[in-house]
Amino acid sequence: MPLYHTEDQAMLAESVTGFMADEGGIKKQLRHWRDTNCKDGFGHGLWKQFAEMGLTGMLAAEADGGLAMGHVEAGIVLAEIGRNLTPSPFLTTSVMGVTALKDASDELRGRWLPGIIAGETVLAMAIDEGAKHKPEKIACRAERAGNGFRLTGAKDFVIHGTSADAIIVAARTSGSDSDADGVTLFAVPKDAAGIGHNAVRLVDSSIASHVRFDGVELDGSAVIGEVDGGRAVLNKVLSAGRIGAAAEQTGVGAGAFAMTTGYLKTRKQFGKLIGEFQALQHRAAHLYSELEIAEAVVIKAQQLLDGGSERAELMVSVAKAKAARACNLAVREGVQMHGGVGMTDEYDIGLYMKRERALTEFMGDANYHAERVAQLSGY
Amino acid sequence: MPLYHTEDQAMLAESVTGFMADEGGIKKQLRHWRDTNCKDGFGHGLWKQFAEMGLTGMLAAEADGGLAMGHVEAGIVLAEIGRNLTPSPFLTTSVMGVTALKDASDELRGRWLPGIIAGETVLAMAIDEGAKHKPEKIACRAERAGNGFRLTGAKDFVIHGTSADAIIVAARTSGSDSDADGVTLFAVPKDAAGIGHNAVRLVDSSIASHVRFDGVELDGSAVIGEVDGGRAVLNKVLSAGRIGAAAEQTGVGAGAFAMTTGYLKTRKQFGKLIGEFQALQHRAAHLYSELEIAEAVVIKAQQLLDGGSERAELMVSVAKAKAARACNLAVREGVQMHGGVGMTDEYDIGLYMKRERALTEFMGDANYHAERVAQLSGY
Amino acid sequence: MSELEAFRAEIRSWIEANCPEEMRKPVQDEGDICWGGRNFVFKNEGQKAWMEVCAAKGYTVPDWPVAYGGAGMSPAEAKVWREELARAGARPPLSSFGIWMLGPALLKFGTEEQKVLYLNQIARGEIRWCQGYSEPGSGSDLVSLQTFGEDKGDHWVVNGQKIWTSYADKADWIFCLVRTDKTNVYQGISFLLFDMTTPGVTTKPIKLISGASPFCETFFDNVVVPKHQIVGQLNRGWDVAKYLLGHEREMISGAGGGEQTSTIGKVLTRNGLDDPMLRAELAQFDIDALAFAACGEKFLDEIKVGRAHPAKPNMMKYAGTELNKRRHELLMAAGGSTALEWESEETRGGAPARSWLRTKANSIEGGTSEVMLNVVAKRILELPGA
Amino acid sequence: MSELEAFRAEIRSWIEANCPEEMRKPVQDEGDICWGGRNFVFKNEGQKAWMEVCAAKGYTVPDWPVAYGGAGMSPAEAKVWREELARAGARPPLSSFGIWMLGPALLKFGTEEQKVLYLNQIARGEIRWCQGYSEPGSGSDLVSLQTFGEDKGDHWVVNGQKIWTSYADKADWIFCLVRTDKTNVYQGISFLLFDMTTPGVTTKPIKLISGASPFCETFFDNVVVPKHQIVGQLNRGWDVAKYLLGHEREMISGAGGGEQTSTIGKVLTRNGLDDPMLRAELAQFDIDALAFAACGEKFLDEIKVGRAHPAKPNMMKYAGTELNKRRHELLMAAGGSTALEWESEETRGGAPARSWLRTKANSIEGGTSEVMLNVVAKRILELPGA
Repeated sequence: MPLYHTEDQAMLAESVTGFMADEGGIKKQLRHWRDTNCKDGFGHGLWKQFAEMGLTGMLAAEADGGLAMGHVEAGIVLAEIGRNLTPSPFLTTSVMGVTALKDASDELRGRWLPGIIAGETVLAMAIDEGAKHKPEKIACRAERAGNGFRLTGAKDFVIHGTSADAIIVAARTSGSDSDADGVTLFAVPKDAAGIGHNAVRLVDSSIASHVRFDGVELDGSAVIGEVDGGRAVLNKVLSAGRIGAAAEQTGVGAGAFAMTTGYLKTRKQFGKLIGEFQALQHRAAHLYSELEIAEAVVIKAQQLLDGGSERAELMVSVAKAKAARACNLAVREGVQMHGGVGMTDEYDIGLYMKRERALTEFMGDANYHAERVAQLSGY
Repeated sequence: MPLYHTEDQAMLAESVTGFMADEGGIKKQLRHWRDTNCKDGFGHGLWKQFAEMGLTGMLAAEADGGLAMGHVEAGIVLAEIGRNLTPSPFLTTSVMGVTALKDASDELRGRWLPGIIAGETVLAMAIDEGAKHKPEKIACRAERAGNGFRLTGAKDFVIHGTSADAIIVAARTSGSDSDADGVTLFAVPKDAAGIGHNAVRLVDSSIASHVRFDGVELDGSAVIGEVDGGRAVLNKVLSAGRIGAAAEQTGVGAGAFAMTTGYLKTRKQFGKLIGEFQALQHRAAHLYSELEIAEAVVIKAQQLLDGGSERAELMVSVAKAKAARACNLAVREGVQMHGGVGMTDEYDIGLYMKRERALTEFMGDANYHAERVAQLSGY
Repeated sequence: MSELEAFRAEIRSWIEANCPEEMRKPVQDEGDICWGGRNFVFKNEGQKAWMEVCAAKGYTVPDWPVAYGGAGMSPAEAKVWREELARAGARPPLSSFGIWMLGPALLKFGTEEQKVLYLNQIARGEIRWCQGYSEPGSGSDLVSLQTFGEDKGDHWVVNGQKIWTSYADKADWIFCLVRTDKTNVYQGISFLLFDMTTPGVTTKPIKLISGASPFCETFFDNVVVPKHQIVGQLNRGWDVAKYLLGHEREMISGAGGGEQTSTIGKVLTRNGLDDPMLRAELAQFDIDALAFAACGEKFLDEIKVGRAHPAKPNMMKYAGTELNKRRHELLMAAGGSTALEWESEETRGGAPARSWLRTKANSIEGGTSEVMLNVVAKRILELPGA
Repeated sequence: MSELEAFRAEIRSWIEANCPEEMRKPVQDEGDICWGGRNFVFKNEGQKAWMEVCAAKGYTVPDWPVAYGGAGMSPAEAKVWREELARAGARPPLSSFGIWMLGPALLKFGTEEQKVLYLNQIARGEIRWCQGYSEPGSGSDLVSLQTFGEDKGDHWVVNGQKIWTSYADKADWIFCLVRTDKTNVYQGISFLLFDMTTPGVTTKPIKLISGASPFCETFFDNVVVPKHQIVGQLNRGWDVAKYLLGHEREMISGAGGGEQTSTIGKVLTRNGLDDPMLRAELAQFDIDALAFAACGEKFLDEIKVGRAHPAKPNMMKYAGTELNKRRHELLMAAGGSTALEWESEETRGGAPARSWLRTKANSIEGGTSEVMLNVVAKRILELPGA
């Protein structure tokens, strides 16, 4: 498959680009919700508009009312989200959540998918335990209790945890913390008794929650996939989240870069446009190269994932790591080339730096994925 | 102690600088011995001149006829050796060898030091086993045999192995390969029966030997220091070799950098001196910064080593790693900024690149020392 | 015992006897710094007492002459003072732009009256100064500044705008570059001092990405400045500015100096992390940081005996600030999602993230990294056309 | 079965039937490459047979028209041919600057006579070409070249000197940039072809740091070149040169393309190394290399449908060559002291070190990295004054 957009994908990209620039722009969304100290960190109105655009259910099966699209298409949306720093529950809900629900029972899908597709329901993912992503180890426990389970433990860095209608939780139903088997995924409704939140605003103004499950009673219908066999579903969710975050990050990098080259073409010092200085030109050209490479490997990994290739897992990690490094360079160069004004809240470039940092951390940073690349490559 | 040269050291530096430029220059020494395919890879005449300058025994005790100087002074000589790419046995003989002999018996010192001081004797160090430096593991064995020892095993990357009058060998006299204890150092004369050499010319035109010891009989007087207690002596030898190589490498970096800035000031393209291009200016200024930092930490480590500080071991590794990285950058930038002519044998910059590579490998590369820094720092 | 060792013993017991308990805890954040000035609100009694007892002995500016409020210490004695402060874990009694920046410039360029008046005020923490250099259109290209002082006989009337004026909203006086001759770029600038309460001076804090507002925009609307409030010669303020900037860079670059003994790789074990790739990055960083610390030590040693290349501070500023940015990138990585928190108690209000963002200005303020590299290329490497 | 799949089956069985055993081993070094030409010494019978059987079918230049010695394959078919060659582990039957460089330029700018004559010679491996571009004073600034062709009616008399002429001492003919108008920098250069045995042509190999001498200095002393041996218009040779350089960069940048599946991190286990810091470097490299391979694949896909920015090859050349240099730095590190050996049997005569040194030219030849970055800044980013 060629590594550029098909006609359909190009059309999708065109409409999403316009929509996100018009409706999801920094002033209208990110700054607005941040400056009004919104407890959700995003706007539900825009989420409705996502639904009207047909984006919320794009990954869901047609039989479930979705568009049965793939990660390439989701990536198109996420890149524009990244470029505009648009706060939205798209990645956790429509990408990771819907991926998880694909393996869920008719009952569970029926319970959650219509709301997602309508832009009324938000999902959050409770995977991480501790400050660094390490899903190989899951200590949060769900013990058999009657016909169901009792969930006990804590999860961190649960984005949209407090605004989500359901939290998808990876819990251990057997074995010890680092076992591959014995993991089960649950869709836990927000109003289940025994859930406690410690919501914190993050550097990028998104809201994450430290969630405690204090003997939360769940009946068997909350299980996604097989009991003890959740690792396979979790891996799909992780791949979806990682390549999604990588796609968003290429958008963040591209947005920061566009802003920076724009500044280079207007700011004057020493009687010259600063973009005339060769040292900055070379750094900008190098950065362009890094961003192009990151964008390419993200598409490659998306295609492999959509095609079910056995190389997908490796290339998703390559893509997540590369996108993180390239985007990190883009925001660092962006702030530096903006000079003093780049340090001010008034300019947007700093917002890109903040978002980059949070996205890098989400679902494993560049070092986490470098380790995976080494291990998957057998060294 | 201030981190600049004392008056005495400055005088030493002045005389060594002139001597090495006049007598140790690239054309007179390195190219000459390379192009005549000299089996030693260096000139014995120059070694005699080193002696006349009082350099060969500079680290030896005054009672032994030496000058009782320290690593700062040895580093002054090595930096000039580096700057001129002067092939000589100074590092293995006068720095590492003499350091080892300081812990040797009167008999051994009497046997080898006078020849070294006179510029007639050359020592080689047989430490490495395998292609990468890893002296924590020593498999070469010396077993008790009668009043002495029988040495069996192989050593690699023994610089000057075939031209040395004696090889100082780190061998195991008890315990298993990776034990800290049970190591003994021996001074093995070149004519001992059972020594086999496979001499190879290296990329920098130096000669290294793969040495085999095939039941070499040694009497007890060949032992340096205590039997089984050689690790302490070996560590001193390693520190001496490492900081010495780092000092030489700062000279290599400085020599390459001087050649490169010189070229930037004379080569014209696009109607300008290429040194006028800001992109090259910034890279040159960054390189200057790296080289200055490397030079500073090398002096710091030399002083700590001379002062017997407990931080010396850590800082020697920091210095070896930093010098390697900085010098590597200097030669890469050097060749690139020279453009096509930098690729030709006619220009000297490529010789700097070759020497840098060999020095980096000698006594542990930047990664080896980074690992040591982490371990010595407790992480 | 050498004279210096006797001095050390004296200082040690003096600190022991005089430094209040509260002043022997590490500085946690900017709020713990004693800036002094007319309107300064001391954090506690100890902070005030420590400043005053030091000021009385001249220890706030130990190496300034006694006549100007200092203790007249030699460089070696001043080093002993700093070492003993560090040894006791005692905080600096007073920090200010007056001490770091204006003071050295006045010592070199000020009249005797100016020295006696202003330096004593600075040493006692009575007047807090801010710096009026950059303008919106004149950042790296500082000399293009436009703020103009019109000659009115015995005074100037100053109009214009400054930006990046540190703590202008808290400062009592400003040292300010003002154009006094429009026909000459370099030799048309004067270095003026004036009270921030002079009619026509207004300030407006700039909110930074870190959330803090340490800088202001500062506006001058027909501000009257008496002629005797100039430092150095008329239209030769650029000389004073350059000297001061050099001193600032020296200070910034020296900040990483001294014998640094700690590595940041330990955050791994502190945070219970098992991340071999981050470990490799941290080791690489620690090598660079320990090496740079040695370079800082060497640089200070060389400065003392006049052996440092006059443009060397530019290299040190470049390397030190780039290193510090990298340090905070790594600390953020080691801190993971916790370090992303912006307002939580656990992070003391997002301290890791805010510090990380703050460091991004290191390579911009006081001369950008790009300007530093330009200067190194020109003045040290002597590359053509640089 | 689709048409393409039928074609694939046909190619596969043809290779199976025709490729000699010796030609199914990986190319070890430059000595294994079949360059063709009048004086070429085949390494073995198989090499000669493979070239000839392929040439007879047009497979040495599969996508050239049949009339010019090719097989007239579509891009998709040519890709199948390359894939099947790779699948069989078969070596390319013929490699040459004629195929890579001159051929494409002739296809675009040549007259029908030139195409029929020269392209057929190239396709059959009869004539080996070299490239006469750079001069001692004109490297990156190629257009400043001075070699002059004086107009003598029906011929030019060429005088001057070229440098970096690849294999000039082994080549039969040269395609050469010659100034034919001294009054016009860009529009004063012509693209001439001539026989290297023409009186007045001499070559002198340049010894490289790798020890090899693939390049020459080439001298022209009153060399007579008939007027019909010009490609394109008089004084418009720069257009041909630019096209050819672009094609060269495209080729170089495409060389890293295709679906790269192997990582170099495995050298660790292959060499029995336990070096966590090198492992981290290798993983970082593998990420960059796999990502670049994806970028190469995307670039080739985009070129096929005309979607690639025309200046994109410059970016690809920059990134690919810098990556390859890094690859060899890491391979040298992983090889340790063994990799330093220059003449030993174990290293096949110092192959690792010589290859490592060879890669240093990657970012110089065919346009330096600096020139590539200039072009990207100007033509893609459209930065001012670039």
